[in-house]
Amino acid sequence: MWKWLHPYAKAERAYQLCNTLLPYFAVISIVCILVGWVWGLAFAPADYQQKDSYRIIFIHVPSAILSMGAYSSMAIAAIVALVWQIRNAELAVISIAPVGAAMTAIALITGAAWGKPMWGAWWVWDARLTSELILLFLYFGVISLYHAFEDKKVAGRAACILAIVGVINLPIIHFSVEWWNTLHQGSTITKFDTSAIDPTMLWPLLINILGFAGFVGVIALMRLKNELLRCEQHRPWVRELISRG
Amino acid sequence: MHTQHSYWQLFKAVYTKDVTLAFRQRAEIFNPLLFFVIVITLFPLAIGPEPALLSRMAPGIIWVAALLSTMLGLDKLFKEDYLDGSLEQLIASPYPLSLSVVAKVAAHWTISGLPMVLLSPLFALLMNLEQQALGATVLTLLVGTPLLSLIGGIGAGLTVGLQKGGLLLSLLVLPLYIPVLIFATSAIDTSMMSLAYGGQLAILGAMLAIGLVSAPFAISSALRVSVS
Amino acid sequence: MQFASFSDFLAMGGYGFFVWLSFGTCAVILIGILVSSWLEGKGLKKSIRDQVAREARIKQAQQEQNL
Amino acid sequence: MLEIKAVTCIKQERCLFESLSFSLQAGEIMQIEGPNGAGKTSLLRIIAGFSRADEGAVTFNGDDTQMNYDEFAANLLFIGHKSGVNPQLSAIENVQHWQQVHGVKDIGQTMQLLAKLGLVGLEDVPVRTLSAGQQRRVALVRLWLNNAKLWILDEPFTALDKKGVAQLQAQFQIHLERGGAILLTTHQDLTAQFAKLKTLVLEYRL
Repeated sequence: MWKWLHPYAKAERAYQLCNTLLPYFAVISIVCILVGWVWGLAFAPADYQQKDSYRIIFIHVPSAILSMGAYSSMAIAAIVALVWQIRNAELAVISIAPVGAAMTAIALITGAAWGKPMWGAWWVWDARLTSELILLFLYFGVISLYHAFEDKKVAGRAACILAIVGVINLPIIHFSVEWWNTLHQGSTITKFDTSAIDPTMLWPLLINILGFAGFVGVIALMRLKNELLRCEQHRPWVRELISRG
Repeated sequence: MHTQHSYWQLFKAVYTKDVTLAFRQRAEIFNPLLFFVIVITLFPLAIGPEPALLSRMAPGIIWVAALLSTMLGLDKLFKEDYLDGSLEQLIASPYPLSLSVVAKVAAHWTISGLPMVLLSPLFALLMNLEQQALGATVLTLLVGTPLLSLIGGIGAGLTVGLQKGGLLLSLLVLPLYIPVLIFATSAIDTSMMSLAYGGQLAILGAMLAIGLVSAPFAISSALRVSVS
Repeated sequence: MQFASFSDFLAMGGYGFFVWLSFGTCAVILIGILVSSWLEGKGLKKSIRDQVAREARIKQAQQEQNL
Repeated sequence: MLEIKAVTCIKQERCLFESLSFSLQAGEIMQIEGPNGAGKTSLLRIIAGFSRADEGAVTFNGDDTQMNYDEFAANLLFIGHKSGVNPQLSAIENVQHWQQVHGVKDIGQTMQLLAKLGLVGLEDVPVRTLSAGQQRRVALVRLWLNNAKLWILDEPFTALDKKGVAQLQAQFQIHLERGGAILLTTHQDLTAQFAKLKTLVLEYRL
């Protein structure tokens, strides 16, 4: 695998790889999101208890899953970058962060819009919501740390370290928030049980998850291309690429 | 030469310079706001998530967070201009220094106070603030944050020449913020009881008017002292 | 199709506001980050092109000076 | 034009100069010399009105500069050690900002002037990416773009190459011929270029 992977450590090859992968991800995300939304909004049956408001889970669950998925892949890229000193992995970290933050924001907003009709409040300090909010802060931390440094090589390494620290801290934060929540029994919430979900609802949900994953891929690849161009802008291959149009 | 037109030109030049610089380094706008949100998040974690308790404490928490995050950007208000000599050029301009100062404070408010005002409904939501208090929160922040920038400007002007003026700056300025804090939170409290809070708002407005008239002169003399 | 009419579809059984709020903000955020990433790439390519032009101009100015 | 009357400056319990008096007429250039720490910069800052003299007064065309500072400022061009160039902005933005702040009309020659000072192609990059000498030139463009009568320049030649120094001296000559006055500190010998050069020597006093 190392032999196969190694050429892509070169920026130019990585750029070409992005270009090759981008259309596949784009098609998957467009098709799945369109199908998933139409199916989820118009064709899936209404929930017995929550009526039509449950349709929000067709975007809430995918975005929540991907907010954590994006963070894990960011952390994996960060470990790769620090252990094998691969610059492109650093760039991948900083390319994933914005779309991960966007997923977290969507999860929070849709969670609030779902919570209002269900619990009667836009926001409750529940363990999962609080952890999600802290995850958003961690994403913002990585992004701002990267932009705070003038020298982008140092910035990339610093962002990687923070991403790794965050991924180690995240379970601890989640655990402590959950423990904190049991102390305050005032706001217990009935969780939406995904295992008992009816297949007619599960299929559009899975399609949406795939679509969102594709979308995260599209944005990460687009941003990775940008970052590659930015840090290689004095190299001949970039100059040639630009002059070709 | 001293026409109204050229005064406006000066104001615009100083204001746009500061706002442009802030937008180029977006962290300057973004970080104090993020600090504001994180501080607010810490309170429910520390005192518990009971909605009744939170909504009782919300006005105080939102306003203390607003004070603290205004303090963050204050240190930099005149620092860069002092270090690169632009401040001397502003003094040696044929226009009154107080006008440039107003422009700089206005720019500071645009990048620190205004986003807080715009985001405040979100924080009201996080803190379970009651619906009827939302208007009061937004209004007090709208009237109060420019005042914070003006008062803070005086402290920033006095400490700009110091090597490590940051902490001293907060010691100087935070006591001066107390009246604003008292009337703003009292206005929100009153509104939660569904009573008229026009009185407190009027006092805040009067303080803002006094601040607008007098603070620029105080700031510009503070700057002259710091530069010499 | 779960809904009898288009207005039923919009109403979402009384939860229309919340459902459309979620889907609306979601769409705005998705499109927003897509467009901003695309614009960033365009801006970057333009700035590299500017840099190339700038270097050419500096070279030209130096040649004129040497003449 | 400019008159310094019995000015005294005491800094950190040390008397830099005492009862210093001199005057500068239109078309005159004066060089202030002296070892480091003699108070050259302090004197310039007092004359420019940034610091107060402990005793004495500075008058411009007969008026006390402190009494009517904005009037004086309209006739003053000051470039100090800290040149007032923002490192985040580009050269062209810096020049335009300075013009607006000082009420100088933009005559649309900024690009040509920057080119003349050897900043071709560097007009729209942040100044912090330029070299020290190039940054200095961005500040010195003001000498071509002002309508001030009195120039006060603290070490204007620092970080400049030979060509830059020559350009600057030529511009000094033009300003003097127009009836302006220049007060500057430098360690360079200017007697060859300016026949009517006045010099003021400050001693290092204990």
